[in-house]
Amino acid sequence: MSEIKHGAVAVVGGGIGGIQAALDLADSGFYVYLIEEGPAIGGRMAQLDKTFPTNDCAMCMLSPKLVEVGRHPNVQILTLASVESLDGQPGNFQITVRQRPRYVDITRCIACGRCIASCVYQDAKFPSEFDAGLGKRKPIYIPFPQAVPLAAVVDPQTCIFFKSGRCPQNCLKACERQALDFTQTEKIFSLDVGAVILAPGFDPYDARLVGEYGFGRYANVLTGPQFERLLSASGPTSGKVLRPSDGKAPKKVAFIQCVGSRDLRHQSYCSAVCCMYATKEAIVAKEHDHALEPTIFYIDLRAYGKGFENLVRRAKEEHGVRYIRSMISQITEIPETKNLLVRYRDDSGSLHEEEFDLVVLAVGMRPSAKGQELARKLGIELNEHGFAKTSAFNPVMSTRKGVFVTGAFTGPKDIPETVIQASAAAAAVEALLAPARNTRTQAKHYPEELVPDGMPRIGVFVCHCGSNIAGVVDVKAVAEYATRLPGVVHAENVLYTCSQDNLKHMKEVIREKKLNRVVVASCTPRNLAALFQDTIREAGLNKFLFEMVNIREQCSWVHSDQPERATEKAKSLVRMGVAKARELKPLAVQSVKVSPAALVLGGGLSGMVAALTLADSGFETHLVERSAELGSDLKEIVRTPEGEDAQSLRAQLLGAVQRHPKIRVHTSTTVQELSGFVGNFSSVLRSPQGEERVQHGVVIVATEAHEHKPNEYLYGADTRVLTQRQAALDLHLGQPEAGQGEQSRRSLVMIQCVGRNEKRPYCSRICCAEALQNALALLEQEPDCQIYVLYREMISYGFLEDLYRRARDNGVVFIHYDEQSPPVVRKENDQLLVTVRDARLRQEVLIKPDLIVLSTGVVPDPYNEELSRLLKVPLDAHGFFVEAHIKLRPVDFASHGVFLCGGSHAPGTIPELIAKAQAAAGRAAIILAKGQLEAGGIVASVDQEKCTACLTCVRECPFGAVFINEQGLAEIEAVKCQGCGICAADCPAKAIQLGQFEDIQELRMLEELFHPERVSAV
Amino acid sequence: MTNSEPKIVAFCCHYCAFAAADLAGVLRLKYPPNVHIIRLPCTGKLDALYLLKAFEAGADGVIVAGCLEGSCHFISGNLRAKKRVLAVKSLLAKLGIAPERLEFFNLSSAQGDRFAQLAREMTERIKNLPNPSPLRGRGEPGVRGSGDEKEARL
Amino acid sequence: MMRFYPGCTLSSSARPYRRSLEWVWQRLGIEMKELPGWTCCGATSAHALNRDLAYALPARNLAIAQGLGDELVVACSACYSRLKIAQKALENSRIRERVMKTLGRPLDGRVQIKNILEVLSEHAPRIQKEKTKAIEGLQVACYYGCLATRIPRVQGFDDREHPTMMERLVSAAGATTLDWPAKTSCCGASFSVIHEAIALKMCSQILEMARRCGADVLVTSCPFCQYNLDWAQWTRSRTDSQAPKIPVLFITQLVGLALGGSERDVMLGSNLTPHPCSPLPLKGRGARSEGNGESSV
Amino acid sequence: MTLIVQSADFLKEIEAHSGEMLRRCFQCDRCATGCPMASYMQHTPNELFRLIQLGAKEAALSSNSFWFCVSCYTCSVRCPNDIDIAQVMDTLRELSLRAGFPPALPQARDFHQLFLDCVRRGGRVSELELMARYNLKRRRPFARFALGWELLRKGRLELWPRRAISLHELFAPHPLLPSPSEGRGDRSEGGKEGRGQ
Ligand SMILES: Cc1cc2nc3c(=O)[nH]c(=O)nc-3n(C[C@H](O)[C@H](O)[C@H](O)COP(=O)(O)OP(=O)(O)OC[C@H]3O[C@@H](n4cnc5c(N)ncnc54)[C@H](O)[C@@H]3O)c2cc1C
Ligand SMILES: Cc1cc2nc3c(=O)[nH]c(=O)nc-3n(C[C@H](O)[C@H](O)[C@H](O)COP(=O)(O)OP(=O)(O)OC[C@H]3O[C@@H](n4cnc5c(N)ncnc54)[C@H](O)[C@@H]3O)c2cc1C
Ligand code: SF4
Ligand code: SF4
Ligand code: SF4
Ligand code: SF4
Ligand code: SF4
Ligand code: SF4
Ligand code: SF4
Ligand code: SF4
Repeated sequence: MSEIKHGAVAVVGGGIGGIQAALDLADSGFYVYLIEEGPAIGGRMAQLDKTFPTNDCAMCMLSPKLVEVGRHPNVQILTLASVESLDGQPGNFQITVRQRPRYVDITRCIACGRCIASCVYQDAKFPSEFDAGLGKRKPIYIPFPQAVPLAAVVDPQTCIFFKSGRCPQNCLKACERQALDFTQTEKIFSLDVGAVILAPGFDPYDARLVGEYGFGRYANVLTGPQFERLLSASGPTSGKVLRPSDGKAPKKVAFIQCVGSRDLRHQSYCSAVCCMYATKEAIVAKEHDHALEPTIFYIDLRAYGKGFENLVRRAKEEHGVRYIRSMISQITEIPETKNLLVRYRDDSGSLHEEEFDLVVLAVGMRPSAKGQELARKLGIELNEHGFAKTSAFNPVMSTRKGVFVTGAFTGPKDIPETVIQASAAAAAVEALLAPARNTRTQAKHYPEELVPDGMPRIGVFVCHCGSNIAGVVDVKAVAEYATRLPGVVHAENVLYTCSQDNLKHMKEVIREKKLNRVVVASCTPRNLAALFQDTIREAGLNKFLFEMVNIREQCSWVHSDQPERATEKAKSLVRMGVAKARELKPLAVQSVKVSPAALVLGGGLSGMVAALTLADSGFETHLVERSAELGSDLKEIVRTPEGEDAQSLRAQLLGAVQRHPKIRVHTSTTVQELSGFVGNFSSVLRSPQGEERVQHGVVIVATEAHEHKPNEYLYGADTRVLTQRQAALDLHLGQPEAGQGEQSRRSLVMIQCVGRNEKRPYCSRICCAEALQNALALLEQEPDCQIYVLYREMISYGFLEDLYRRARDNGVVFIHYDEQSPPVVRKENDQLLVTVRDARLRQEVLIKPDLIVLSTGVVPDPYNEELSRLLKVPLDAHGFFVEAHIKLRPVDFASHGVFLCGGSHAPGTIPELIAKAQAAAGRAAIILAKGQLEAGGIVASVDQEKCTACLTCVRECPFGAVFINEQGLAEIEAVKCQGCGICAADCPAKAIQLGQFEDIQELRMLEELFHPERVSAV
Repeated sequence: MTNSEPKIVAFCCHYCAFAAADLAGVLRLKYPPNVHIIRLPCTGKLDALYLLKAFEAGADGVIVAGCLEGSCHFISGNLRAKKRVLAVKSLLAKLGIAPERLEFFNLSSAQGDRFAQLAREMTERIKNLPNPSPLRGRGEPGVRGSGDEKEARL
Repeated sequence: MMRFYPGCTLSSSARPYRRSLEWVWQRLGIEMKELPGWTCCGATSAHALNRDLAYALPARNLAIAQGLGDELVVACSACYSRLKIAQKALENSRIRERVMKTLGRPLDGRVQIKNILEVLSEHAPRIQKEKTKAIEGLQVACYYGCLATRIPRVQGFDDREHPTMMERLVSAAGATTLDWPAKTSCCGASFSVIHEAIALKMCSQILEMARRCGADVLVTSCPFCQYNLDWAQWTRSRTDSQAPKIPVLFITQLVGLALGGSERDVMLGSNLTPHPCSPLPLKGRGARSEGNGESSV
Repeated sequence: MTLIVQSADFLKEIEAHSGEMLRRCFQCDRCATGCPMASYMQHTPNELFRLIQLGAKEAALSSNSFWFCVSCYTCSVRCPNDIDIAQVMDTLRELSLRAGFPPALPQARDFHQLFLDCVRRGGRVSELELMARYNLKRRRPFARFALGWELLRKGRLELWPRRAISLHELFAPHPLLPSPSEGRGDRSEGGKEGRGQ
């Protein structure tokens, strides 16, 4: 084995997948190079408006992550960069990177946009990549307002200077920061890394290739990604849905599904996200404009994930979205109106021709072209569809050792699954590079903090931002005004406050003038507050003795037409900031030591994978299993949908778990008691041998879900009616249920969605795949068996579509039935009879099967309720555990330090559950790897004198951070507190204050806003 | 200095409304300078008291702006804030202050245009109300004093 | 040398096609010889009744062609489609064996079946260079019909859903082309005898769409399409004299005119319907009403 | 009426004859929504396929659908499962006739038979002859007379087809095709008939 040398990792691709992997790694002691092909990170998610299934704003979720990764001390972002080659061994790779010139120095650019405004192209002329070609940009542009890195970029393909060399280069002259540099050249360099994660994502399928829909020829035919931009408030129409042909608001909008997917002429697999994104887009469009009438044309509606069914139901019931199960053969443009004529067949079988104002093509995902090129260069294999090849048991491992893959590059998937895979890949890297942890990260050392005593001595820095602020606001007057404010001992104007030389200057001023508070009046604190806080920390001040006033985004940029009033407002804002600064207090951040062990609840597939991942990363793990043996559920599963043998997986896992020196297996054990908080949990485990107390820093819940046992369709009354799982076992063991002779398997009916009803409306995700698998396995044994599958929707998302096709090719007949008219099973003279209304044929069909197999779906373990109480983690209406954030924290619970995976989170196939278990382990490992946690800062605290123990705060805290202490009064666990301030606002006794947002600080700002007289009074 | 221009304070949550205000700036959208933003970690931090204090101190209008429903970074802070705003609105009516002076908005961080729009609308709305806020000016002597004094007054 | 497979219609209902085609070839100096002993491709009828015959009839022609140079040029879309389909089917060894047995000849699958449009397109630069102003300003709707581009599993000579070869040719010849949505719609040719009403309806939809898009003239490279559309207009005009009439020309007629051919050279007078707007007098746009393309009658 | 599901034999027969895997159809409707003739059809192509999959031989073979198919291949090139649907339509037509189901459009059958007879005897088709024989067969000898006249006038009908090449060898004995033996008999007669008109 080669030596593990490098504690650095290259993450290639800066989409949500790459970002998540980078953050997880950087947070757990590895240095990360985040290599992105484009000019900014964010990937496709940055272009989305809302995200299903919760329909919350994509940018609201993504932007904090962008900022976080952008300023993470252990992440270096390399944009406009691609990988040339990879040499060496796992643990000791040299990766060669080619970085194209940006022609803008990102350390100087402040994204003011002056260069863009002054470019010789007066109008934006070139299709904007970010707006999916709907909007336009100039040769010099800022990729999008929230871009990281936030800086301009020159596109040499369209810039006149590069095309002809004859451009006056107005941009260059306009830049006050001298940030433009047209002499930059391409750089090629090599980096030492221990491992590589590839996350190059996907490309939307090129709708032009589906000629019958006229995309590119018909103005009002758009793609899903384009429509997404049309819906986005930051998009080309500022979020108004308007037709490209005439800028009018469309009324009837048709969505056509599966464009380029599930189609042997294009891509045979299902793109897995488009049913839901169309549903989302239809709802959002409808929310924008109630007059809109969206119609979705589809084959199968694949609403298989957590919360998907609910979204579809809302679309139908609350928003009146019309769903029509009929695919469109072609679109005809009406020459006069540019409306689009669409022909479909309704449920009654009649054909209709209908005009639509706009058509949205739900294009699928294809493997990204750049990603494929990358794969070639790195010598990793692709699967038959051109996505990265992985194995079912190692869903994030490529075919080259030390190179991991994640996100949409491994197959079509949505954001939660991308995030899960990203964390899983990070976990796998951690396990590989565990010995090199913390060898490449930089711990920064700060001087001893001065304790501010006596009167406030405030320094105010008023920024010009070149002319960005100074061009509108009279910054000199503002600074002069600041000198007269109480507590201010220093005020000055700075050309660029964020520039390196000024930061140095600022530190000097702090020392010279003995400042004990600093106010910067410049741009938004969302981007630079952390930088300034770090600076004052370097000068020996507590970083919370800082206040930032935004006189750019909130003043000069929005009031440029009223410079005088803008100046007045700037003064007010500075006055308020200074008032708050006077009341600022240093906030302590303590370190809390972490118990470097993990507790994993549930010794099934997920639990074992999670335990192994943690143990491989070097952490002691307690694996607690309620039953007498590990992996009992897995015993009953024959194969993964990919056809891999589940039993050999079980054997492998069992062996590895039992052998691993860092894993302690506790079978026949339950958790009796659990106390403490992130980093320091203490649990009592009870087993027949007695009770044992263990200390651990994290908890992973990896409990199960069961196959639902039905009471309909003669189940239990006739031995020829089985569940899928029983059928699989029979097939596997070759011993048909009692009463089943060989010859009696001539004809078989499978009924899908059994027991799925009002009370249990969700799709169980795996039963369709199970049915396909079982059908194929049976046909292998008995090729003459005639199998009929009665289904509502075939849920063969992603590559499972191939399985569906294979089943049809082998003669399985699939009959769609309506939810309202489910099949009927009866018995006549011992002959089983199934009648079902074939919804496509609109005719009753009678089948006389020898065997009936029911797909009954998955229900969570009732024991989850007890766990939920014990761990204080929530369950949803159906009894599944609820994650902290469905999109961005899919394997975290809201309570810190507790993670989840396994079937009791949501049903999934074996590879999906493996990734989820690895991800949970990876997330947990971040905490363990830190060794200690920071607690404090902007957190709430209870004034015990005032507390009346009314429990309001305990009830209201969304993060379970408040507890009642031994004195019977409320106390807040600083490690758990997220600093939202809800408790403080709700406390009737006003006993709670939130650091940095104390009532006195807020009220002072209010007072100062309305009473400027106070200034002169002092 | 003339004081005919109404003064409006906007309490914005860090993750959505404040970010939307930033975006309005980036997009150079114009709105009247009457609106002054105070940043909160979450609108859930908004104490009903702040609203009353704002009016007492002389605010002509108050905007509270949080994330879209269901998208609150802190899960439910915006819902709580909305409740408080509604409660204060009815209290204002009793105090003889037009409840229209106070409004709650939900917006996402991507809705820069909506922020500018609502800033314009509120300013317009307040300007159309008869005279400045009835409390404006009256509260002054008290405000001059310490915060505690005021607490006693309310 | 290229061999030419004219198909049955070119000697009767599509005579103008043959005439204009030969004129254009001569004008451009294209050398082409008729495939000796060619026989019918079976058209719709063979595959309607008998699978094997549907392969055997085209295969016979392919068998002749394979000894005589590699390229077989086909003018008629139906023949082109049948020949291509058969050739594809003959890749299946079982079918090939069966067909070879009936034919009593070997088949090597080598023949390159070319559509007339491909051959003409190769000469587009010359057409552009040598064109007159004869058809300048004419708004032309190019109509491909269904068979020319829609051959299952066979990559035809152009994009299946949005072919543009004819447009490029017409532009080279100096006229203006339109983007219109019915260019590959089916005209129902195989029904024009057996179910006139349906065929009429299908043709009317196409003609109507061309009219709405502002076409002065419709050109096609398929004898069935030309005949059918022409027939449909003629039939309609017998009951409704107001019905709009758009000349339906063979592509070679239009190219011939552009290259300086006379109406006679391209048999322009062969249209069934006397149109008030034969393309020729259209040169000076305003003259539309004067036109009476029936001069040769 | 309840359809009692039958074995897959019929499906296999259709698949064997057409060479198309229609079992693969997942009922997406593209064939139905693109077919210009669908509104005349009792069953859209995919409905037919479903009947075939369920073994409903009678229902499938007695449908009018394949008689209304104009072989435009729209369905075939749009099918996401790569089924050459038009080819299946041909198969159904052929097998339906062979099984003795009355054709929904008898004139279509007549036309095709006459057409092929022309081909068999002369190697090529004379439109004039074909139309004449068709009119006779349909017992409306003067149908389309005006059209014929017009065509003739415009030089678009060939009075004297050039050469005849007999293609008897290609016409294997088949119930639907004019057989070589009967054909030999009426060859000259047919020719005369054609010219005589
Ligand atoms: C229209 C549409 C709507 C959607 N809506 C939703 C939704 O509502 N909810 C949801 O969960 N999912 C949705 N999705 C899916 C979602 O976009 C993906 O799951 C997600 O973007 C995948 O993230 P990723 O990081 O794997 O890839 P990407 O987002 O594609 O990011 C890949 C990144 O890698 C970079 N890159 C590519 N190649 C290279 C290379 N060779 N070198 C360096 N960098 C490279 C790219 O520039 C890009 O920045 C939607 C998808 C579409 C098409
Ligand atoms: C009916 C059905 C059929 C499936 N078929 C397939 C298939 O064919 N192919 C496929 O890829 N996937 C299939 N799956 C999905 C999934 O891959 C398997 O169910 C897989 O075994 C789930 O693993 P798990 O770790 O999540 O849960 P399990 O393997 O069930 O493990 C959970 C473990 O936790 C223990 N436990 C529960 N509560 C506690 C507690 N409080 N304390 C301690 N221990 C506890 C349980 O005893 C159990 O051993 C199927 C799932 C179901 C329900
Ligand atoms: S060099 Fe000229 S074209 Fe290029 S970005 Fe600058 S001004 Fe625009
Ligand atoms: S003008 Fe200079 S600082 Fe401003 S965006 Fe352009 S490059 Fe950046
Ligand atoms: S079925 Fe699959 S490919 Fe088709 S739209 Fe739905 S998710 Fe996309
Ligand atoms: S700190 Fe000043 S110079 Fe830097 S970006 Fe902000 S406003 Fe501009
Ligand atoms: S059978 Fe299962 S996977 Fe298929 S649709 Fe029903 S619940 Fe979903
Ligand atoms: S500030 Fe928020 S997270 Fe912290 S204790 Fe209060 S309610 Fe809980
Ligand atoms: S287009 Fe193909 S897959 Fe779709 S319904 Fe028709 S035959 Fe079936
Ligand atoms: S080939 Fe026949 S079935 Fe297919 S679309 Fe054309 S007319 Fe309809």
